[in-house]
Amino acid sequence: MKKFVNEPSNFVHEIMEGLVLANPDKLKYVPDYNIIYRADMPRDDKVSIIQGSGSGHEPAHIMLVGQGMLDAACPGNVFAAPPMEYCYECTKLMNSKKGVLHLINNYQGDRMVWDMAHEMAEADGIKVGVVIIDDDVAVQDSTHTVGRRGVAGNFFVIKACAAAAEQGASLEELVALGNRVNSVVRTMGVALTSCTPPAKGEPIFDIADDEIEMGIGIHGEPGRRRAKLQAADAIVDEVFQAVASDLPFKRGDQVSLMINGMGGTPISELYLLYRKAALNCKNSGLEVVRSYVGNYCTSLEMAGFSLTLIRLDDNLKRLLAAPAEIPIRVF
Amino acid sequence: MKKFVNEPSNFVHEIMEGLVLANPDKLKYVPDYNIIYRADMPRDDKVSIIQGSGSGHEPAHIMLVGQGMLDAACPGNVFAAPPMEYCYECTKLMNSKKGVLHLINNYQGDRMVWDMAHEMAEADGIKVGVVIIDDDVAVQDSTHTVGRRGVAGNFFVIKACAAAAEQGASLEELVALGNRVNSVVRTMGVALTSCTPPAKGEPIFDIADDEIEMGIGIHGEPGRRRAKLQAADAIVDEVFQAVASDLPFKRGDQVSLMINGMGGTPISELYLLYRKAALNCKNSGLEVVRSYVGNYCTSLEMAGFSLTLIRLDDNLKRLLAAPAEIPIRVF
Amino acid sequence: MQELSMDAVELAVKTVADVAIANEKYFSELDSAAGDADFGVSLATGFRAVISQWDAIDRSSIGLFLMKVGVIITSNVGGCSGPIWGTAFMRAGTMSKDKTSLMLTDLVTMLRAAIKGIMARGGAQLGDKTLLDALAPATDKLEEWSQKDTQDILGALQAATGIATETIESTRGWIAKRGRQAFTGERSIGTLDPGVVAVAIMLQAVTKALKDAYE
Amino acid sequence: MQELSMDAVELAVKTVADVAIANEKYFSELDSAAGDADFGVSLATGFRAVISQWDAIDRSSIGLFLMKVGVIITSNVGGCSGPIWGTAFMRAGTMSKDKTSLMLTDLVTMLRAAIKGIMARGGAQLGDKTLLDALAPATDKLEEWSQKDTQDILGALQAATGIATETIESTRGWIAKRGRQAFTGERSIGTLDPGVVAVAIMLQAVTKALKDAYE
Ligand SMILES: Nc1ncnc2c1ncn2[C@@H]1O[C@H](COP(=O)(O)OP(=O)(O)O)[C@@H](O)[C@H]1O
Ligand SMILES: Nc1ncnc2c1ncn2[C@@H]1O[C@H](COP(=O)(O)OP(=O)(O)O)[C@@H](O)[C@H]1O
Ligand SMILES: [Mg+2]
Ligand SMILES: [Mg+2]
Ligand SMILES: [Mg+2]
Ligand SMILES: [Mg+2]
Repeated sequence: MKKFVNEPSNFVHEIMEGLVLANPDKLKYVPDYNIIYRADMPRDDKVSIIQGSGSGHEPAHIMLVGQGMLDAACPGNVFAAPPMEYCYECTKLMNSKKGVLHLINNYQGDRMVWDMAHEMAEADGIKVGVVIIDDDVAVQDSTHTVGRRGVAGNFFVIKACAAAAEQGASLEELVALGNRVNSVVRTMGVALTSCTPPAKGEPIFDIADDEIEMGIGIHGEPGRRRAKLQAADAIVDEVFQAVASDLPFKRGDQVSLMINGMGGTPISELYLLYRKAALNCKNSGLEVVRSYVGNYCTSLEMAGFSLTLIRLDDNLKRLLAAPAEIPIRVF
Repeated sequence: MKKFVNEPSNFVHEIMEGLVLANPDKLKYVPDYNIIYRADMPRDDKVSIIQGSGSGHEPAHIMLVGQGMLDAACPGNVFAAPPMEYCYECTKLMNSKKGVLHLINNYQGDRMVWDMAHEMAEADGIKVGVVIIDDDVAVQDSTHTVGRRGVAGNFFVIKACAAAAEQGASLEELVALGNRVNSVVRTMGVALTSCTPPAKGEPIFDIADDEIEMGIGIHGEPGRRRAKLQAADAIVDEVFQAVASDLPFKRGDQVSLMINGMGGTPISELYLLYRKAALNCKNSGLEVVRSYVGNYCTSLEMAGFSLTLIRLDDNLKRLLAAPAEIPIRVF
Repeated sequence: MQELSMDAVELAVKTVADVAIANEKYFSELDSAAGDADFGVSLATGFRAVISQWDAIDRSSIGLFLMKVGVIITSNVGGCSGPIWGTAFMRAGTMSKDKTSLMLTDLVTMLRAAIKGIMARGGAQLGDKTLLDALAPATDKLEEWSQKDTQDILGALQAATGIATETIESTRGWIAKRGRQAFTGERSIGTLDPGVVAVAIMLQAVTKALKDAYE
Repeated sequence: MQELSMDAVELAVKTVADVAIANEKYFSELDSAAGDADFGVSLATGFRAVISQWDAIDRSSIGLFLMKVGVIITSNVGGCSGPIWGTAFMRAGTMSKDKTSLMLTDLVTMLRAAIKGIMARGGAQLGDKTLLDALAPATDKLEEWSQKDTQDILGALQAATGIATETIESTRGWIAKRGRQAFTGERSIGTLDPGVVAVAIMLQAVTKALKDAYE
C-alpha cells in the first residue's frame, strides 16, 4: 500500500489531530466521538449545522467546519458512517435553542445512525431538523432501494444553509432551504483508478490501464459501468449529458459548475476538464455565474472527478457568495 | 497513460483555457506566449511581479496569478522552462514605471531564458529586478553546479513580495525582501510514485511497491536516494531533520510550516503528515504561527509531499497575513 | 441439549466475536466485490469492543447481557453494520430480559424479534440480498425443530447452519437492493453478500463450539 | 569536397531537424534516466518550428540562414535546450554572416564560437557531462583535418562523427554537473547524457546525408 500512514487503525484520528494542530484557535476536537467543532459554537442565536459520514472524503466533512460552513462534524471510519453514539454526542454538544440541523448524505448506514441519534436527541428535548442529500444521477432511483447517493452536491447544501444560518434563519427555514438546494443540484463521477482504504491495504477494485469506471460513488464502490478510456473531452461530454439532462437544466438557466477531484487527480487536469464542461454549458445555453474547481468530496487517493451543476436563483447566488472560513484555504 | 488529457501537445493550453473560462473577469490569456495575467494590471504605481517555469506544478504558477500574488505567469511545456520569447513578452506586457520583478526558480533552463529576456527588456528601457529562489535542501550545493532547486518555498517569496508590492514597495526593496525570504526558507520532498508527463505517456521512473524516493525535486527527476517505505511518522522525521538542521532553525524561532502535496496525495494524508511535523516543531522549540496544508507546488499526479519551514519576523508575519485572491480558492 | 445456560450464551457470543475478528480481512475482501470494503473492519471493531468490555458486562440475565452487547456494538460501529447488528442484539435481549436459560422456542422468539428490528431499522425485505436472507431461513429451520418433541437445540442449530450455508451460493445470482452494493445495480449479480457469508460462518462456528462444549 | 554550398548547409540543417523529430520519444526516454524526460520534446518542438517556417527563412547568406534558425529555436523552445541550441546556431551564424560557402576552417571557427556561446550561456565546462563533451572533441578533430592540405570536408566529418560517437559511452561513467540530471548527483553515473547522444547521432546523419548527396 503506497500511502502515508502509520497504524491503519489510527488513520482517522491522526488526520483529526493534524487538523486541530493546524487550527488551534478555531477548532476543537473530542477524540472519543471523532468530533471536530468550531471553538465559538454552539450559540443560542444560530442553528447549529452538523454532519458526519464516513471518512476518506476529505476535505468533506471535517475540513469544512468553520465560520459560514459546518459547526461540527463527526466522521466514522474510512467509508463507514459514524456509530450512532457519535452522532448523538455531536448533536448534544452543538445543542442550540434555535435547533440543530442534521445534513445527511443518503446512504443506508448514514440514514440509520442519524435516525437513531435524532430519536435520542429529541427524547432529550433537542430540536432537530433533517435534510437528506442525494444528488448523484448515476444511481437509478427506485422506490425499493435507498435511492440516490449524496456526493459532491453536499457542498452546496452546506454552504447555502450555513450562510442562511449565520444570517439568523430558523430551523424550519433551513430545512426548507436545504431541501430546495438539494432539489436543484446534480452530480456524476468517473474514476481512472480505484482507491486503497488503509485498513484493507489494497485497491478496492482492479481496473486495466485502458479502462475507466463511469458513474462511481465516493466509496470506491464500482460505478454503473466499466468503459474504455477516452480523450478527456469525450468523457466530459458523457458526464455532462447525464447531469444536465437529469434536472433537466434548461437554456437560460443560471448555474454553478463544479469540477471536483477525487483525491488523486491534479488540479491541472481538473481545469482541463473544466474547460470542456464550461464550453458545453455555453453550447447548452447555461450561464455559469460561479465556478468551483478543486477537491471538495473525494475517495481517498482515487484518480477521477465528478461534475456538478446547480441551478441558481438570486437568493442562492447571494448565499453562495457569502463569506466563509474553513481549514482548507490557501493563505 | 491514466490521465484526463486530449492531444498531449494541447495539454498546457487547455489547462490555461479552463483557467480563464473559470475566471473570466479577473484573468486574461495570451495564447501565443502562454501568458496568464491579471485583467487589472499593469499599473504604474505598483511593481509587476511575474514568474514562468515549466508546467506541471499547478497551482504554481498560473493559478497563483491574482490580487496580492503574481501579476502574470508564462509557463513553458511540462517541466521545461518557457522559451525566452515568452519571458520577454510577459515582461513587456507587465511593464510598469515602478519596474518588473522576475521571480526565478533556480534551474539552469529557467536561469538562461530569464537572463536573455532580462537583457532584451533592459535594452528596451524596462526596469527589471531579479530574485532567484533555491530552497531545496536535498541538493548538495557546490560552487560548480547550478546549485539548489527552487521548490515549494517559492510560494512564500511570491506572497511576501506581492503583499509588499501592493503596499507600494519599490523594485529595489522587493529584490531585497525576496532575497531575505529566500534566505530563511527551506524545503525537502519525498515521492511514493513517479509522475507521467503527457507527452511521454509513461512514468519517468520505475519504483517498487515498498520503495520511496527521498529528496526529490518537482520534475519527476529521481531524488537523492531510494529508500524503503516506512511509517509516515518516520518519513516525516527524516525530512524534518534535514530541513530544520539546514538553516538551522533554532529553539524559540517563530515559523510557518507547510506540508505541500505533490499532486496525487489526498489532503487526509497531508494532515496526517502535518500532525507529526507540528509535533516535531513543538519538540524542537519552534513555534508554528501559521500553517499551510495543501497542494502548492506539484509534480503532475505524483504521490508525495514536501515539508517547508520558514523563519518569520514581524514584518514577514504581516506580509503573509495580507489579503490575496487567486484562482485556487474554495468558495 | 434442551436448554442454553448463561454459560452457553456467553460461549455463543464469544464465538461470534472470534469469527468476526478472525475474518476481518476476508469479510472486507468480500465487501470489495461490489461494496466499499469496510464490512470486515466494522464487524471486527464492534466485537473487539465487546471483548474488551467482556468481564464488565452485566450477566444477571441473558437478556441484559445481550442488550449490553447490542449497546456496545451500536456505540462503536458505524456503517450499516452498527445499527443492524446492534439492533439485532438489543431486540433479542429485550425478548429474554429476565431469562437465565433458553429453550428452543425462546431462541426462535428472540431471532424473530431481531429480524423484525433489522427490517424496521434498515427497511430491507427478504430477497434484497442482505444477511436477512441467511438469518430468516435459519430461523425458520429452528422453528420447525422447536415443534418437535425432542427440543434438541444442537440438532436444530446443525440444521439451521446447513440451510444458512446454502444461502451463500443460492443468493449469489441475486441483485443487491440494500447497503452500498445496491448502487452497482446489476453488477452485484454474481457476487457473494458479505452479510450472508458472515451469518453462515458464525452459525457454523457457534454450533461447533456448543457441540464441543456440551456434547 | 572542399566547400559546403548554401544547398549543403540547408541539407545539413534539415538532416539535424529530421533526427530531432524522429527521435523525440527516444531522446526523452534517455532524459528520464536521471533527468525530467523533456529533452526529446524540447528539441522536436524547436526543429518542427524550423521546418514549418523553412521556406520563408532568409537564404541570402549562410550566416543569416543559421541565425534565423537560432532565433526560431530560442523563440519556441524552453528548458535548457532552447537557450543552448539557439545560442549555438546564432553564434555560428554570426561567424558566417556574409558567406555563401564554407571551407573546413570556416566550419571550425563557427563551431568554436558556438561552443563559447554555450559555455557563456549555461556556465558549463568540459567534463560536466553535457553535449559539449561530444561537440568539443568533434570540433578538435575537424580542426586537425583543417590543417591538412586536402581540406576534405567529408573525411573530416567522418572522423569527427567517429570521435563524437565514442563519447556516448566514454562519458557514461561521469557525474552530471549541469542540467536537470545534476540534481541526482552520483546517481547520474552510469546513465547516458541525452545531449551527447543527440550530437553524435546528428553528426552521423549529417555526414551520411552529405556523402549521399555529394560523393
Ligand atoms: N438495510 C439492510 N438490512 C439488513 N442488512 C443489510 C442492510 N444493508 C446492508 N446489510 C448487510 O450489511 C452488509 C454490508 O455491511 P457494511 O459493509 O457494514 O455496510 P455498508 O454497505 O454501509 O458499507 C451487507 O452485505 C448486507 O448483508
Ligand atoms: N549548461 C549546459 N550547457 C550545455 N549543455 C547543457 C547544459 N545543461 C544541460 N545541457 C545539455 O542539455 C541536455 C538536457 O536538456 P533538456 O532536457 O532540454 O534540459 P533540462 O535539463 O532543463 O530538462 C543535457 O543532456 C545536456 O547535454
Ligand atoms: Mg461502508
Ligand atoms: Mg526540463
Ligand atoms: Mg460496506
Ligand atoms: Mg530535461
